[in-house]
Amino acid sequence: MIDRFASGFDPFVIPFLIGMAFVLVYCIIGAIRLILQLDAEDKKRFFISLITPKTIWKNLKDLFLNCLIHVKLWKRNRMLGFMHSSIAFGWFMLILLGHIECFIYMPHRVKLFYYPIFFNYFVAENETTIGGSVIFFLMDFFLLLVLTGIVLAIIKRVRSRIFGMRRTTKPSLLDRVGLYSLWLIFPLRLIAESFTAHISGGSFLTIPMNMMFKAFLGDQMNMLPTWWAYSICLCIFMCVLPFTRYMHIPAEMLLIPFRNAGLTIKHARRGFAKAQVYSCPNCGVCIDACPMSVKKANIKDTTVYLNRNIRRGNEKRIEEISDKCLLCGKCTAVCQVGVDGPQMRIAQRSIRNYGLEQDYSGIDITPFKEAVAAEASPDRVLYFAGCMTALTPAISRAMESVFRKAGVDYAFMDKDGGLCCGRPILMAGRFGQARQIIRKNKEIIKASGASTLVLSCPICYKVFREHYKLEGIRVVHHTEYMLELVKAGRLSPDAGSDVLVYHDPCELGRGSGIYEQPRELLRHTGELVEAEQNRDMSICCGGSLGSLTLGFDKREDLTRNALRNLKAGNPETIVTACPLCKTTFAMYSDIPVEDIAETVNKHLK
Amino acid sequence: MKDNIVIVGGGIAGMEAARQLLLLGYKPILVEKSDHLGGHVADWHCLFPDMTPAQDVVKGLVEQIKDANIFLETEVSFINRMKMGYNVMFSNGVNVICKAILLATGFDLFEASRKEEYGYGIYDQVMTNRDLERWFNTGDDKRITGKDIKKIGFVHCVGSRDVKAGNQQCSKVCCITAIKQAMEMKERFPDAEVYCFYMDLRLFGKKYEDFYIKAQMESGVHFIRGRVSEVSENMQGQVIIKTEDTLSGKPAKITLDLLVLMAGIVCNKQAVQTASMVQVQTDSDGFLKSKDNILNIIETGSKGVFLAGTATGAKTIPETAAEARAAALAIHNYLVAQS
Amino acid sequence: MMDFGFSISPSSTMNLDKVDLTLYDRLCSIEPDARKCMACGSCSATCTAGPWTGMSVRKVLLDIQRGKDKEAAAMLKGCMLCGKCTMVCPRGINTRHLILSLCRIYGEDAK
Amino acid sequence: MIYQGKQKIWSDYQKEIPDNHWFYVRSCIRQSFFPASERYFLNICRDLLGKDIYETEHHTTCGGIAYHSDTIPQETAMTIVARQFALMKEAGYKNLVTSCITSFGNYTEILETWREFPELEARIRENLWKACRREFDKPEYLAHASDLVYKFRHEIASKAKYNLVDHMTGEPLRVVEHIGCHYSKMFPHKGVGGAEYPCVLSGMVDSWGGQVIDYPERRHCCGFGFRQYLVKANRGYSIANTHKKFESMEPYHPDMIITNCPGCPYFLDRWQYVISEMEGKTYGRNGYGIPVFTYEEVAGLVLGFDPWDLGLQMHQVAVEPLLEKMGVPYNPKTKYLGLNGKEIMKPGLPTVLKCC
Repeated sequence: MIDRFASGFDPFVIPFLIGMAFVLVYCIIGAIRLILQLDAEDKKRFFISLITPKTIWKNLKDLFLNCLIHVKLWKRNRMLGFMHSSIAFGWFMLILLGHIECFIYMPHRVKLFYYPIFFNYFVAENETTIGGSVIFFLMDFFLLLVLTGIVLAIIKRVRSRIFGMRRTTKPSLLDRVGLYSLWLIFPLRLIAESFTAHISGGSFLTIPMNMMFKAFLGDQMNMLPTWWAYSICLCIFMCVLPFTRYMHIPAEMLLIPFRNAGLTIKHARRGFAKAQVYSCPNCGVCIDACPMSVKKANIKDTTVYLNRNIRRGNEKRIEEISDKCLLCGKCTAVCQVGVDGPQMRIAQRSIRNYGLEQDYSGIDITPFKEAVAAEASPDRVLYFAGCMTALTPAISRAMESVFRKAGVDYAFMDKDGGLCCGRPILMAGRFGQARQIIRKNKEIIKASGASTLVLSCPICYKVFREHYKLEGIRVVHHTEYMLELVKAGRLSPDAGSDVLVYHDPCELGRGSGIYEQPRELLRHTGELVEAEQNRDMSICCGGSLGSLTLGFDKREDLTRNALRNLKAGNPETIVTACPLCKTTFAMYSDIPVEDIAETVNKHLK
Repeated sequence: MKDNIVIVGGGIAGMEAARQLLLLGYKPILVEKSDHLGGHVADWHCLFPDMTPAQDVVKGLVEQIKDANIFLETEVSFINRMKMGYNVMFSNGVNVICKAILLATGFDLFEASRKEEYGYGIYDQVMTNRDLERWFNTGDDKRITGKDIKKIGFVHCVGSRDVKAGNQQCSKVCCITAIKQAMEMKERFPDAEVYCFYMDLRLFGKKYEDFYIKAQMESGVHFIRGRVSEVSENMQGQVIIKTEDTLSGKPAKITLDLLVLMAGIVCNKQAVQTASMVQVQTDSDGFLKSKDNILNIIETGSKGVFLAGTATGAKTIPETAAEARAAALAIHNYLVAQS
Repeated sequence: MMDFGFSISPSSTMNLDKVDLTLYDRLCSIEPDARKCMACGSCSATCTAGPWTGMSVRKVLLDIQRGKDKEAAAMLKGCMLCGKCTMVCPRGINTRHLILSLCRIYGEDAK
Repeated sequence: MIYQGKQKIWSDYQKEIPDNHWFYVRSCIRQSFFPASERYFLNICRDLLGKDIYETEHHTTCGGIAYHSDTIPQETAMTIVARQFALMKEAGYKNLVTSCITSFGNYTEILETWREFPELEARIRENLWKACRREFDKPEYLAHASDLVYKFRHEIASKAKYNLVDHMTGEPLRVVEHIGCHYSKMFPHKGVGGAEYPCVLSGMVDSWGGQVIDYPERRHCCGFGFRQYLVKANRGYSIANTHKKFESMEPYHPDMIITNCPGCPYFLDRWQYVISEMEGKTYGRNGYGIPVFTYEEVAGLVLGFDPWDLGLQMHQVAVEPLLEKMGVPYNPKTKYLGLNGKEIMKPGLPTVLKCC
């Protein structure tokens, strides 16, 4: 290869340089800002993760698999996965190969920033290049790959259903500019490279194109304008990128190390939260996933719109969206970049100003504590049914019966009512108040001297596990506990012939990762069928305490939809493991709804 | 014999309508899904406001409709609309072509177990108004027989006036039934304290207020204004209920030996199905829809299909009977106009 | 002002003519369901916080309807937002959000 | 207000009041609060109307204050009252007229109790005999002094020099009448016009040219309430009641208040000062209070007696604006001169309430 131009420069690279410089400066400044916004503890954690080999490896792996290959998307829909990875990976390979090419043939030009990008314009083929036909082939191959992706993307715009997406977001004006410039970049590159293929060499795609152009157009006048157009398109795309959904490309490169460093959302609008907002590709996968979007309702209240409104600073909508959500976490389960919808919303709720702050300092728990302490025993199991279970006495009664049948020495902590666990107020974003309650409950539990705490309510379970830090006390949900008893041979439920379906409560499944224990337990008691969508794809019952604003009348459709999903396998009974799900389903279900404790208890002698 | 008339439902409304139609010279066909006539009233013991035995009322009516064609343990399988009437197929295989259909399908008593927080079917000492009437009739119920009953509670509005139970309507008769049963219990357990937990006392009917005063003055029933929210059980198997005494503004707790839930009147689900065969819809309150809710509660949007009794909403027995008579007359007028 | 060793006792009568319903009207504008309450007391009876802090949703609503904003505020401070009241309400009022809204509009007053 | 409706009630509650020959018993506290009132009552009745009214220096308190303050039992009060009856018997009178409303209430209550429980009367008779060897007859008629003035209101009106009208405009004065609670609230048929709409004072106001105003708290207590005032810890409740009355009458802009009880004029008068000091609020025009009068004082003014002879300088709330409105001449220089022409002390001035 030899230089076609001694200067190695042509004015058409200027637009590209401008775009590149802009996007780089913008992203670097943005990244630095976000990192600076982290609090001291998080910052430290982040920097340590950057030099820890394990996290470095994980970061690289995640970056490659998520940003380039889009493995999650592949799992969701192959067409969608292929489209994204063909563009992302293909483009990445084009850039990489361009650099390799440049490095091999024009090492003295590598330092020119634009040179590898417009390599084919600046070089002319000579005999030394013959060995490079493999690279030429690869270049054409990846270009073809990207072009296929682009074609698919265009089809997807028109017919999103083919890609398994019923509903998607509407792109903004800038999004469209970005989108169209992105679509144009690669066809233009193809044409531009084809024009120069007889000089700089090409392969199966560009050479025939070159010949065709020669046959039709005959002159070289079109060569320079296409390179200009190519460069301008790149410039447009890069200049609008920070203001469009394509910001997710650079943002995700920051989000992945953030997440791998183990950060949590500390502030509603800064640091980690902001990284999540920018990482949202606005794909709208969460719209179909959202349990509230039944019958096309509440579509604009999904996580994608939360992110969009946070970027736009529309406070009124941010509030509406964050208050309405059930916090079921399904959007997070389906999200390709892992935006934590519930946490984001709780964070938004937490920065709200209230004229009246709850205060529990006046609560005197001494008598309660003393009563619990009077019966203290290290072997005793402490049973905390939770406030919701007070409305479903069948659950607590079944649990008591199970305890007795298994010969467990237990104490029913809140038989006559207890304090709230703090999770509901935490969900409302009132962290200080939640801490007060947690402190009080902790004192009571510590006073009991018990070593195991069994909970019936997943809402309690989640907060007890994550926020109580009860050293020396094992916190288990009754599903886990009963399974342990069964495994230890202390309970032996007789197998029945009932056809059961298990509903994964949000707080227990997605919230605490307990999917297998209840199923294993239920297999002991009957025939288990699965719902259409189950485990981490389970649909919220609609009764969630997560939502602050969703009224009773607005929830019926959600519940009916969840019931429809559960009844896919024609079960005789719906089994769940949450008092709230039970109450909610029981209102509309035409088949019996019971708690797993009741099911197990029924099958015990 | 004149034209065929099919009456669906052998409760008070169905029987009273049949009686009137017989008097008018028709021979109606009455189908009843259970094995006896009288509907819910047949399960009852005594009726307010004069403590008339329910059996007398039912027997009196049954006696007077002997001449009608009565099919017990029979349901309507399907109805086909024809040019001049309806073709009705019964589950016993009988096929009838009739000119008029009277839907006297009545109501369902709300399933008290659906309000789990009240513990029906979970705690031993919780029963419904129907269970209590059954005990009045049979004297056999393990919740009462042989038990030392010192405190009895009645919870009004169970499954009525409650969106969570899917029924926003007032069941109309529970207030007076609760007072009646409270007084009857007080008679049987003179030493017992009887409590009624109510949201509002709706005592609108003839002599109902007298009943209320009697309950206060003679029986000494305690009335507490507050809706029960939760029920739990103690070691002795007694039930502990939580409510708010809204008049003193304090949450209250009370231990009871027996809790009676005043299950309300909800629309008969099966009736909705039958009605849909003749294109009669349900109204927004979940009961069958009349042509007009003021002057024409008897007729429906479908020609030749009439309604009577609690199929259109909660009613007392005298109201039901009056409506049944009106329905009989409406059918007669309709048939006369047809021929 | 002179100190006589006593002051005019507040009236125990509720003067409904002089009740300031600003807060109630504001509440109804954002939570129209507040008007639905029939004071059955289910919420107060089931309240988790009630036995500890004296919270009663029914009373809070009544106090606000009677212009007794201070009393309502004192009670609201004891709410744990557990949402049980919302579950038992026979009229389907979203009491939990109603409480949150109230907490907020008290703030508006201060501004 | 539907006037005819009240007329109807008044006609149902008419009280028979004998024309002449009365045995008069004075009030404990009026003599110190309104020293001229009782004297002018006697003057008017005896000199102007030529009635026979007898009084004796031997009569004592009726025990009403002690009784209503829960310091003596009713039997004690009954015996005291029995002694007054004995004095009346000894003087040869059958009609008793009391100056004090509480006395009137006390006498009425005792007579009614005796009517219900004759054995109690017998015991008191015995007690009185044991205590002071006296015997008594129950009075044939019992009246309050305001009943008499009510009865003679037209005669007084015919002799009036001034009327209860604004002499500049001819408009009637707006008058708040306040009846003592014990006048007819306990025994409605013993008062003129009953308990709800007694007309004893409004009758006077009507015939002397004034206009009675009807305001929501018209029947409310002045706030004295014996225990409520006498126990300092309860005094806030006492003043709260007065405050409530003033708040209620304020929008009607009353020119004056006429009362027939010892406590009411005193508290309505003095509490205006206390309220003004506590709340900075006054109820009359231009920072003045609403002047409060006894019925005798009003009768005296109407008949043209000198305001200072009537003891109006003893009021907390200045009466001068009203005198000017009525056109009653007065000499500001002699306001604080005693009967002997020497200066009695001048009171200090309140900070808020305008007094002269």
